Amino acid sequence: MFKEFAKGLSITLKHLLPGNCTTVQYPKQKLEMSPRFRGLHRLVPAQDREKCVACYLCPTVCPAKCITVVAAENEAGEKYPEVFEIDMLRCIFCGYCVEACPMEAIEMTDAYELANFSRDDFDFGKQRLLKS
Amino acid sequence: MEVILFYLTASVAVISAIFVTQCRNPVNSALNLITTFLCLAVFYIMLESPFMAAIQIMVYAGAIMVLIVFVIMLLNLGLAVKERYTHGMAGAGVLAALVLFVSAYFLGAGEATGTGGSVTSEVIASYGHTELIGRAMFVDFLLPFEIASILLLVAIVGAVILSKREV
Amino acid sequence: MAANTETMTINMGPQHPSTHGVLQLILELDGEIVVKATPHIGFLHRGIEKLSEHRTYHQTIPLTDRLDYLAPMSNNLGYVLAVEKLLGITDEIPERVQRIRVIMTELTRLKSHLVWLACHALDIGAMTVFLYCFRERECITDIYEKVSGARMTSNYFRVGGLADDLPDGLEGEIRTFAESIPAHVEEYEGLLTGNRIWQKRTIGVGEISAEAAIDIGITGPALRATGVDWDLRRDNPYSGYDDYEFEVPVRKGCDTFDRYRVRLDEMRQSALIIIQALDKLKPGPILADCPKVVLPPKKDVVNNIESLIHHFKIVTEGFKTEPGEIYQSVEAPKGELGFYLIADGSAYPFRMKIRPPSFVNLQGLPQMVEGKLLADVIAVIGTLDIVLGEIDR
Amino acid sequence: MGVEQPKTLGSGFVTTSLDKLVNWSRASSMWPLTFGLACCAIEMMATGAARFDLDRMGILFRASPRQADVIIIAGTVTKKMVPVIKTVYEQMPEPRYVIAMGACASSGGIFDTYSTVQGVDEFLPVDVYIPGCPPRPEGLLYGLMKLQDKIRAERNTFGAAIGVGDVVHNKA
Amino acid sequence: MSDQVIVEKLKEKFSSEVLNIVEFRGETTVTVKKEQIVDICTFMRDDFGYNLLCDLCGVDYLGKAPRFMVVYNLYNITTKQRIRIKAPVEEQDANIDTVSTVWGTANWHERECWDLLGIKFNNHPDLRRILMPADWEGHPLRKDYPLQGPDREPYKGRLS
Amino acid sequence: MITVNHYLLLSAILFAIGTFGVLTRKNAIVIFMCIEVMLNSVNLTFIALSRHVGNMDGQIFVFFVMTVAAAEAAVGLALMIAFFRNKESIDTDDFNMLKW
Amino acid sequence: MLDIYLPILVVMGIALAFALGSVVLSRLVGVKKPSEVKLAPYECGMPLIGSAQERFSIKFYIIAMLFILFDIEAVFLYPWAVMFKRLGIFGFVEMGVFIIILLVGFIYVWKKGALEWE
Amino acid sequence: MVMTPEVLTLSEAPWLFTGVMLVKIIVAFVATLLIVAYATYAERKIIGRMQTRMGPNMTGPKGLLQPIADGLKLFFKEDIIPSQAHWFAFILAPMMILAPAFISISVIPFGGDLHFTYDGILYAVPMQITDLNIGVLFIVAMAGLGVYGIVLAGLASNSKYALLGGIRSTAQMISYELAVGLSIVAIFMLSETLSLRGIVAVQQQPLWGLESLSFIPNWYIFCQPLAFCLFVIGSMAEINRTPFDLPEAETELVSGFCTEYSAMKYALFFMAEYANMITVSAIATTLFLGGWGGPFYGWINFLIKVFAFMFFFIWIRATFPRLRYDQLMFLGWKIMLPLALVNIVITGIAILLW
Repeated sequence: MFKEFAKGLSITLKHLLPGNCTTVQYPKQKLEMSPRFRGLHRLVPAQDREKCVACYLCPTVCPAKCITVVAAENEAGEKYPEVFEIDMLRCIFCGYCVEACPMEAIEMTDAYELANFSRDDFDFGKQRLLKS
Repeated sequence: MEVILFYLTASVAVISAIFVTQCRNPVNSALNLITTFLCLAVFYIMLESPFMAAIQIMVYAGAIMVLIVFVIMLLNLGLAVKERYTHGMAGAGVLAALVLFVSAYFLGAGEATGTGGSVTSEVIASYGHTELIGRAMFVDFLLPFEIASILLLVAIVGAVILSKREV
Repeated sequence: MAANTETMTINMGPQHPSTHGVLQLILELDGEIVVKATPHIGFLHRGIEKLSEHRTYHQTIPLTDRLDYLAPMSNNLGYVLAVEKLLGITDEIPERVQRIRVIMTELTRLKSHLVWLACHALDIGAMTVFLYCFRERECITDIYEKVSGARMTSNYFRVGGLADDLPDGLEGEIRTFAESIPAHVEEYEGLLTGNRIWQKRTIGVGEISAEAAIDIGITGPALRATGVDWDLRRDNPYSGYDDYEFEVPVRKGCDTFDRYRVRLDEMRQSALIIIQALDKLKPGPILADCPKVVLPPKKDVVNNIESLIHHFKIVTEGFKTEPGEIYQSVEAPKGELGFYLIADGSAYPFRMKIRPPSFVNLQGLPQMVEGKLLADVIAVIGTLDIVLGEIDR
Repeated sequence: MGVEQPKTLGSGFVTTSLDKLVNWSRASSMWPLTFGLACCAIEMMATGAARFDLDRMGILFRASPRQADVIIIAGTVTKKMVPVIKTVYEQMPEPRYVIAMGACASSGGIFDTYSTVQGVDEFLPVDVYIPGCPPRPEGLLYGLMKLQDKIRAERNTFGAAIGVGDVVHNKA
Repeated sequence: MSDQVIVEKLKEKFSSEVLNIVEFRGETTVTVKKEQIVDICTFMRDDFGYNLLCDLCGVDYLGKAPRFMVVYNLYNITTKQRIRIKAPVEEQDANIDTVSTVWGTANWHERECWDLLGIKFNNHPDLRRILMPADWEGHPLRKDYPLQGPDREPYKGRLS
Repeated sequence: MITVNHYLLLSAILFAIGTFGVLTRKNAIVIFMCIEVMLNSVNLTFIALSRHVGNMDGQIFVFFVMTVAAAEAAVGLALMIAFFRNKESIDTDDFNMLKW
Repeated sequence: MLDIYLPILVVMGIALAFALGSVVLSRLVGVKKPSEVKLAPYECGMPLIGSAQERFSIKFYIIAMLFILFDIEAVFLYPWAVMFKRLGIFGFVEMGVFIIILLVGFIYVWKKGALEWE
Repeated sequence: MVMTPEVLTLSEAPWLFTGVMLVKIIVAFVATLLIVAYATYAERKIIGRMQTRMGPNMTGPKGLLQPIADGLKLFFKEDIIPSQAHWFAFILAPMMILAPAFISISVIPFGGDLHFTYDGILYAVPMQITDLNIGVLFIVAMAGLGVYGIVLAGLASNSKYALLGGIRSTAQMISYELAVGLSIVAIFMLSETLSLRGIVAVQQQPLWGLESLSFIPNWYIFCQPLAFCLFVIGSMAEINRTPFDLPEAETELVSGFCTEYSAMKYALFFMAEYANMITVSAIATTLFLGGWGGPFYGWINFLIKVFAFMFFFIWIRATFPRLRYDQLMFLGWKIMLPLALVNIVITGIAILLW
């Protein structure tokens, strides 16, 4: 009985020794995200505008139905999203939109510091998504 | 100094004792009773009997009162127990008090921590109160001491039988 | 009358540190002894079954992640296998896919068991084990993240394959991790198994006989701890499990301690399976050759108009199945996880009934705790390894 | 209309320093309630575990709402759960803060169903929303730091404590 | 014993009860009348060793008659075999006998079925709502129950 | 100067209070506590007088009084619980089993 | 006498003053926004089932009772222990008898199952 | 010339006596408070390290201001007194639990005599607030009073968790009080005094009175190992530390008897736990480890020993699971109590035969 107690105690004591600490001190140190990490969305810009052609595949495939796209046509007759908005609060970061996009116009960055104070702060419109 | 302490403690003791008898809520009564016990412990210290003071706290405040509070919790008497009072026998109480007062009065004043007898303040200081108690208990009062154990045994048996479920 | 005056009804949960979420237990106590325990569930009922009827087969995969959120990939696997069975493409799944699925589900089993051990130990008061377990769990979440992009809700398996291949170099990492598992399990055992207090707290606690367990429908490690040698991976193999050699740990103590040891043994076995699967892992396609079901490769979509149309069709309409009904179950970390799917020929499941192991296992709780002490309730909840996400769905 | 100036202790040096002291203590010792609802609870536990270690920020989980400062709604809030959350929140002493962790708590997330509440802000005053499903532990840490910012930006906290006026919430 | 043999024997014993036998993807489904469901289940358990009731659930085929179907997924731990039994239940006064006497596990499954689909289980020891609050109105898993509940519109994006 | 009379008077007062309580209260537990007050007042007398005459006998007596009080508490309260279980009351008026 | 006990009195005073002071001051400076729910007893967020003033098992009482009786024994032991070397074998036998008699009670209680919880 | 130091008395030098007394009390009190505050910090740090994490390090340098922030925050929190609570007992309870812990400190000797000259007279002042010749009994009595804090907390809160926690805790504390009280009897048989200072003095003699063994101090841990084990286990239970922390067992009873306590009153419970830990460590040091004796200067030895004890308690907490209630009672009544009695008998026989 005492042997087992001693064994337990020695395990904890062993971890007390320096060098066993696994903490990542978050604001100072940050973990490296995997390239596949599904963080905040980003609309991929092309030369002068977004790559997106407003094909509606992403809002269709989105299981949370959090993407709103309103298509329009520009002078050159190209379709583009007049409105492209993601409700970040509702988004479940499943990555289906990226998978579905035939143009590779939407991708997911490794940004995860998204917390904010009010619902209005999660107004991720086209401009914000292009910048992120 | 001692006088102030005496009167202060005495008044606290008396007031809390009155509360013990008068509180509607047994919890309050119990709390007041603990205060009374603590005051008495102070008196014992003033009477150069620190060992008695210690066991007063240990036994009365630390054990008996815990049991009482337990019973209060156990029987769920914590809050607002409706209770009738009788005052019919209050007269007897007053009478008893009077008798005691009178007898106390006729006893005649004298040094509380006396110089007479074999156990003087100096003896206590040099020999130690605990040791004195020990000697008296285990030499002079041997039989009562052993009988006390039988009393406790009986109490254990009695209490277990009484509180067992079958009763 | 005098009999019931000495019981006290207390309410454990939904906000209680050891009900593993939002389980509510109403306990009738006589002193410290539990006279009656009534579980109340449903505080996390999110309507996944109903919601899945309004989502395509493809869109339902993320929902399954959130069933047993400790073991998302096991749920994915169960669901994906169910849909594949419904589609009749079970035999067309490439070997590499099957191997990766096995690796990931076994990692998931480890992940789930680690959280179980962490919480179970914490409930009984050994808080250090909690942190050690989470330390190892972080390794698995890292692997998850590298594979699927998320730490928990992986959403990695697809009907007919996988979302993506394993990234380069991950095989080595998984192997290193799997090889380190026995040493870690030793460490937990060092803190718990031999410890007299732990033994006192678990041996003979929450006993349930094999007959009663089967009657209640308890499955998984909890059933195996009663001496019933039954593991779906071996007995009704799926996803190529018959390819691996592993033992099914069985113990006969029927109590919390044996459930604990069965799970620890399972962790060791899982590590073995992972290593075997890694050994057998060969390059190959990661999607079945079923153009009606799986999305075409991304580079074809951009270059090939046929693929693009195909892509559009699958994404917008989803794939359709034959009408019919199937029941597919997998050995999830907690027991038999079953998906009963009824298809009506559309792209949406007509009815998806999930058979969550915890839901059934939880039914055994009153039997296990009545007549025992209050503290045993905690131990038993811990040992049942319930997850409210799948109980309430 | 005429907005009435809130009653405060003023903004002298002493009151400001006292405010700062109180805010500092509140921000440095936020004790959340042990209250997990669903998936996010596991990430919350992971945040408390060794790698991210909430204890570094002075955060201890408390089981009783009486001793908690922050309630982290980690997971899906169902209609059956609403009264419970309301009660538990009500039983926390002032000042108390609410963090909606994850998509479900913030907005209902993917569960747009009959039994789910579409965001805990329908009945609780949420201070910080953390999107994600579930958010990474760092995301939660970031959210907690946001809350610290918010607490630090409060004014008249000392005044409110001694009964003069209410806490003024400045934008962090 | 193969599934065919079992089904034949079942047919033999309860010839008037068995309505339909379907095999799909290697799984056998037997549809029986609901009246003798307890006897059939006991028979399945005792004579064929289907000692584990994996799952019990209700299905709502809205628009068909009978509207509901109660499904029993059985498993034999010894022979590792599965079989499925279904029993139709009409919409009017939807009820069926409980099998919680046959398998204890049916208790909660049946409660859930009652809760979500409104199928009553006669002689059930404790038929209360299990997942939904006790005062909930309606049975959410019925096809005519809106996904978002009767009092709310579905979420259609931020802008709407 | 505190004399032995002070102590004796005090203990008389406490005793009287205790007696009063015993006689007027109906709640058995309170009565029990009042009895404890009385016992303690007697203890005080014992110790004061023992010191007054310079002899340990009184103190030993107190020791035994405490022992008896403990035994009494154990048995008395057990009785009370036993009674309470039958009658759901600890009112002394309900202690009528011995009435003749 | 005062030499020795005065400091204790002072410590007692300081300790109580500290405890009381911090509680009272904290009560004064704390925000006060009571509500009916807030002041209701905590019950994991659920409405109360029964009263919190329910009774509990008699076993706790038996423990307390045994404590008293053994506490008395301990009280007898202290002066005896201090005097032990001076009392010699006589004292040992004396206390031996005492303890044995009490042990009989203890064994009785043990055998009666008053110390069992199940 | 060596002067024999005078003993400072109240009657001869009242002001000096009072001054010295106040200084001693204040030093001891402040030191205790500081240790209490930083014991919480140390516990979080040490347990953190044992669990491969950091522990507080963001509040102030290295997190050193953490206890102060916690205290201040609790101070400014809303204080809830449940409406159905017995308000007087509810407020009294945290005080009743904290005060005895602090009061017990007053009889513990921290070091040897301190000599100083005042007005041409050399005085010797013991480094102890006061030395009672019933010191140990005083501490036992105070421990007995400490039980009320918990009883009242459980009784007054009007919450089932608190009631159950309070009851459990009380039963636990009194059971172990007994075991502890009996385990130390053997010490008195050897020391023949109840004064803590006297006990330390006895322990400064060489081991078993043998001059040849004078390099080993005559600490009672060597001749009373069983009593020491019983004392340490018993006192761990008495102060509700893991593995005996059932009354506060979060995973069972939410927070046990302090479930309903918020703000400063809760802080007092929190402090009391650590104050009790200090008291118990100090008593164990005095009774079994030779008090202030050792290689360094008096009170430094004392503090080292106390901290070693506290580290041990923390270490245990990081390692062991919690006992169940019946097992706890079993251990207390059926193992520790008989063992303590056996120990007394063995000690008696040994003394008689020596």
